[in-house]
Amino acid sequence: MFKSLVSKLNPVQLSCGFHTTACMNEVRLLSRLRVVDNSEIGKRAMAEGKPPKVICVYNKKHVGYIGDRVLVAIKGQKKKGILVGMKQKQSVKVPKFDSNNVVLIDDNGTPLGNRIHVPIPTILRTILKEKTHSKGADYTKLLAIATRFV
Amino acid sequence: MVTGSLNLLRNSFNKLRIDHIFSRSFQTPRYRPPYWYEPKERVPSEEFITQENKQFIEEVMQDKLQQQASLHSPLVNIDSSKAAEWNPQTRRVGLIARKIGNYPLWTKDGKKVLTTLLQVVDNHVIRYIPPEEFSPMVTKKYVWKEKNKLGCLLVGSETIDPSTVTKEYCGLFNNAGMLPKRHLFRFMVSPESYIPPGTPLQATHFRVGDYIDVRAKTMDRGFQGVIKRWGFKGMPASHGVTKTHRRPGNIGSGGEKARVWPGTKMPGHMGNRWRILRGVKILRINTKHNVIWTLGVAIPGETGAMCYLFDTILPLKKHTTSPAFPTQPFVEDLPLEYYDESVQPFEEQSITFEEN
Amino acid sequence: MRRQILCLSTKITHNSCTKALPLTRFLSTQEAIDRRYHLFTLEKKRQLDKVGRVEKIEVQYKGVPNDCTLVMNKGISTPYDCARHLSEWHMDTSALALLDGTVYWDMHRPLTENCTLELQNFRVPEPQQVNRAFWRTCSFMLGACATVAFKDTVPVKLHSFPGPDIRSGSFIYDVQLPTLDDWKPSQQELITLGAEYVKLVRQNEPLERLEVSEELALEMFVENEHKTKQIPSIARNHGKVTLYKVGKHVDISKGPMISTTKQIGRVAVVSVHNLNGSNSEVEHLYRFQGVALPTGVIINHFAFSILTDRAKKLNTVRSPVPKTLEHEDSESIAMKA
Amino acid sequence: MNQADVSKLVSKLRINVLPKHRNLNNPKGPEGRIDKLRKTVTGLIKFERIELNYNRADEARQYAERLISEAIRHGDCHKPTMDTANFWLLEKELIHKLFKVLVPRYEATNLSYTRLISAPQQQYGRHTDKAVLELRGNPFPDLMNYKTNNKLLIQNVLLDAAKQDYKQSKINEIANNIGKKGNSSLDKSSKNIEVPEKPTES
Amino acid sequence: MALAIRRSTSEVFGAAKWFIRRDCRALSTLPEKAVEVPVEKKRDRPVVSRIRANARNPNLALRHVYPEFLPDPNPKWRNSLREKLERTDMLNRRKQIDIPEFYVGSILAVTVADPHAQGKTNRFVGICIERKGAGLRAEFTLRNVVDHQGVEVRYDLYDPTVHSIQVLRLEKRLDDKLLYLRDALPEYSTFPFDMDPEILPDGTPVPVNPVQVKLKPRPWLERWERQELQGVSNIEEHLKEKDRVRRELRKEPWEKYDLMKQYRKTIPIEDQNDIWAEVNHQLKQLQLTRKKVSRKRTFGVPKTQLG
Repeated sequence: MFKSLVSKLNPVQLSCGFHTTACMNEVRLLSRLRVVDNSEIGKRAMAEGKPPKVICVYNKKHVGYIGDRVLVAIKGQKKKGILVGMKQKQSVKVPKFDSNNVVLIDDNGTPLGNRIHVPIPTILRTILKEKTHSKGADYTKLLAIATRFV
Repeated sequence: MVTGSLNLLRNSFNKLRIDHIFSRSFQTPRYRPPYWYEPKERVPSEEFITQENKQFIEEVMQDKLQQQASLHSPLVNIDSSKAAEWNPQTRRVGLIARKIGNYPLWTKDGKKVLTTLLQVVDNHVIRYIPPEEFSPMVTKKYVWKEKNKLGCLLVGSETIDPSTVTKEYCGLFNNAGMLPKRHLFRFMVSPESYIPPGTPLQATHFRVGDYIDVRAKTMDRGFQGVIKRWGFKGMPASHGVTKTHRRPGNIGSGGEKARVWPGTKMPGHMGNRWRILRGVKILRINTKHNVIWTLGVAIPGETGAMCYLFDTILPLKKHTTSPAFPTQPFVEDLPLEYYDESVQPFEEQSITFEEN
Repeated sequence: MRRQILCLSTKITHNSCTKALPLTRFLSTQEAIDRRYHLFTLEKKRQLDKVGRVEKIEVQYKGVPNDCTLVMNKGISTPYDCARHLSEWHMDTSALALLDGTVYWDMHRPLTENCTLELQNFRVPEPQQVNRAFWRTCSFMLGACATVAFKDTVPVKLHSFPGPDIRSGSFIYDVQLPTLDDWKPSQQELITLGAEYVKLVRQNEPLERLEVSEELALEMFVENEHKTKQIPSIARNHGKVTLYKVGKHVDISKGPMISTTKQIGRVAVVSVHNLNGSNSEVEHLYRFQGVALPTGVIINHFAFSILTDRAKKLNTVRSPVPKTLEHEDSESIAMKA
Repeated sequence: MNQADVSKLVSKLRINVLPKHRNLNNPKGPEGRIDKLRKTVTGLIKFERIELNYNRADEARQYAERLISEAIRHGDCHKPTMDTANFWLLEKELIHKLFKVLVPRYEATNLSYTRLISAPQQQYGRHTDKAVLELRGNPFPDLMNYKTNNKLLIQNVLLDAAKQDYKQSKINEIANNIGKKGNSSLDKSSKNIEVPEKPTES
Repeated sequence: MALAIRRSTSEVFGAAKWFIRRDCRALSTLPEKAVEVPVEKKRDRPVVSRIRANARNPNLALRHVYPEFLPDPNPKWRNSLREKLERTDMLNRRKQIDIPEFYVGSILAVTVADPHAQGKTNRFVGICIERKGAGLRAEFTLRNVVDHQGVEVRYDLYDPTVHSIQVLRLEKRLDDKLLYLRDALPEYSTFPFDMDPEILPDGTPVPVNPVQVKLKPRPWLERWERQELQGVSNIEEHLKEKDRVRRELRKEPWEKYDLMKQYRKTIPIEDQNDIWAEVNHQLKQLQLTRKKVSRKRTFGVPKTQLG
């Protein structure tokens, strides 16, 4: 057993094998998120250890970025949410968080909860304002329930 | 006796009448180097010269260099009223520059932009060939006839040790009274933007905010497969795929098309080709070191590669007002740096944003 | 033939004011060269025939690849023949022979007695004598070049050349061009002269040496009044005059000279100066100047241009005042320098 | 762009260093490469002149140069340097030679410590580029036969004469210039004298 | 032997070489050179090795404080003029704001102009976990835990939107990079935003904080056990036998002796001396002016507090 392990881990084989770069931590299909507002469904899902799973990212690239709308499967339901903090590498002056954070919203852009208990990036303010159109959903309500910006 | 026979012959020739003249069609050679071209490389050989004599040769060379440096630009003497006016159709001379690296600048709204630094090293006009005399090599069957023919302006950059190149090559520079240069390039210019040989060209030939075209050789990447060369996707790593993970796959169909179509993307040599990047914006100019900062990092070639700068031909980015014409004469007290208005100079205070 | 006679007759009519000169003075340059060459070959043949029965001498060769002893013919074999026994490299590169460690001997001069032999090329540790022989040969060749280069209508009279002084920067030949008054060669003419020189060099002729009696020498140079004036003073010591021949050109020189013309490499005829200002006795005297390097020596064109620039200046080694002892004197002076 | 490593200080090598190392094909990977080079460096320090493949010679040369420069910089009382020397020199008596023979030999020199000369190639058949790697100041006869300092060669005689002539002409020119300047200043002064006269005329 | 090292001229040097070689004859496998050079009188002036003299330059200590002034060592990207222009730009920026001396492990407060924020400025406090990049690309990363959420922000050192960089606590840690704080317990990277700056008295060396953090149980972001970290205490607790075996297999003990690898990563002393000679004077000037200004401020501050 041990011998076979050693022979498998021979550095010669490894050196020409697979790459070992750090993972990208991207938000894409089926990645798990952390709900950071105090909506009932979100709180229960996190408490049960069944965090929501992304089933659609509403942009062309299918890779989520700060302020992107996602569809998540949470406790057997489909809910929409907005990404408010990312784990992947960010550009200069944009904060990078230790987890991928999401705030659940309904179709009109109104958050399901009434408080966000983690800091959210200031750049979100501009992004959400840009995404809000007069006739569509109003996402800026989310900013109103934020407690802290970094 | 002899003269008599000669006379006979002459008379008989006189009676001949010439009706038709045939001439054999003459084909110009396919490859003909430009006539200012001279072989440059010299085979170095052991010369058995003592150290003192080498120093002496070096000293003579330095003296010549000094002599060259003390040459005044002939452009100063030109009367500005006599010189032709610039109009959007005229073509000015360009510059030979060396790419010396990239570094970031910040714009006034706090954005970081990467720039490429181009150093204009020791550029001098070597020779002018007016349009009537200029007959370039014919490489294509059908030659585009230009309405207003252009003259050819030969520009050299970077003085080198004359003993490293051939005598013929050095002879090209004798007219301008220069030591030989490492790089020679021909710029097609309209006749009114003629510059007398011996004129130094500075980075201030262009202005900040102008757009330029940059011609350079791309990085040499050697023989590459289709994934790197053409961005093919390759084939899956698993699922029964054997020995064909990075291969191009099918390259054509059968029937009448059962051959490789011209232009099919295949593996081959990648890079080391001349490419032109058009419409590059100039953000900053240093007049002391003759350095130009251009927006973006897409200028072909690695650090230290040579590139040629022209006024852009993109219709929307062309000059609208007259640039320095025919070139910027040498002036003593220019400001050290020119910045585009979008760029934040490092000497200024930190950026603050106003509440709307 | 008819044309030559015509030419001669026109010359006679042209020079009719100087009646006193005999007819032989009016040989054309080419005819004079042919005549001299003919006399030289006759004399050489006569001297070779005089050797008679072949005697053997032992020549001890020193140098690369190894020392050896060669048995040669007395009075017939030359150092060049010894080199032919060794290798092609020896034939091509050796310019002078050093006999017994003291006597510098021409490569094409027959050996007369037992001796040791060292072959000298241009890279030997002490190349002074080889360099001097080279410089002397260059001057000699410049004379040959000057006689060939002009048209038939321009008579050329060689005057003399001083001993080799390398430090002066150029080799010289003084030539009288009686019909040209204040001639200044253009750049193109200088290049043509240089091309003629190179043509001569390319012929790869050996430089042959011959010692002749004073009378014969006078007979050979009968049409050249400068040489006829100089010959008695040269012959005063030994009664003999040393002549050198390359191709068809024969001239007086003390020697020694290098082996063949091929050993002259890069060469440039740089300038021609008019010496009339300094000398009143010889009219229309021109000083031809050039600079050259041996075949094996390659220096870059920039360094060579420094040398040519310097050689353009008038070389004032010795103004050609017809002193009697010129050859010996000037050489000794040059040696001291 | 990466930051330079500041934890260590190294002195500059006097040879050309390629931007990237050569892998020197080896089944044992980087460890095998270093092992190979250790043998070569040991051989170089021991025999002072060795002949081998060019690529390997060039790599080994860099390591040898670094080893000697470290030894010169730190001397033999520096523990890490001693460790390095111990690692690179497989025969332990050579460590003594490195610090006691080579360090004094190269301490005041301005040149590189080694020389790499490409060896003549095999005429027929497949060949790899060979090279001779040697320490400078070795006791063997010189490989390159430079005779550049013979002043008596004809080109040197000519150039030397030209040099003297050039210097003489320069001195003359300067002397002339001084004379001219004196004259011109005189002229100027005379002009200055003339200038005030004009208003009086007007 | 020691005497021989102290000679200067080349002839004496040759003699010394012979002298030494004679002594080491047993060690050397070389044929002895036959020439005997008479040993001249010793001179008092010692041989000053150029290499050693260069290494003694006091300016070299600046490389720890201002590592971004050294260019990238990759020779493909180096160009003396570009580096020079870059340095002048950096100095110009340093004249505008005070970029203090700080290290990985120091706690910083950075105020930037932020067009997205409410008051158009944004302040962040955190521990510096990484410093990288050369020249104007130099950047550093701050990490903090806010509301039980780990946050990291990357800043460009020479960004003109940066209004101030304040060092709250100047110290070093045991490692060059503190990326393992991402996997450590949150209390090790929690710092209050209203922290008071701790001022070190002048002339004291920068203290090294010997704290060893505790890692959370696996999974981790990286294989910390292979990196020979000093600042982690409980790494062995979380390892299985197979990890230890892999760690042993992946060890590269020869790396330490790969002299050329080190050389390719660093800027040689001779090059550094040129750079520091160029920059040093201006940096000193800047420091002096800053000191004057700060002294004025310290006199001014108590009044406002009293008021």
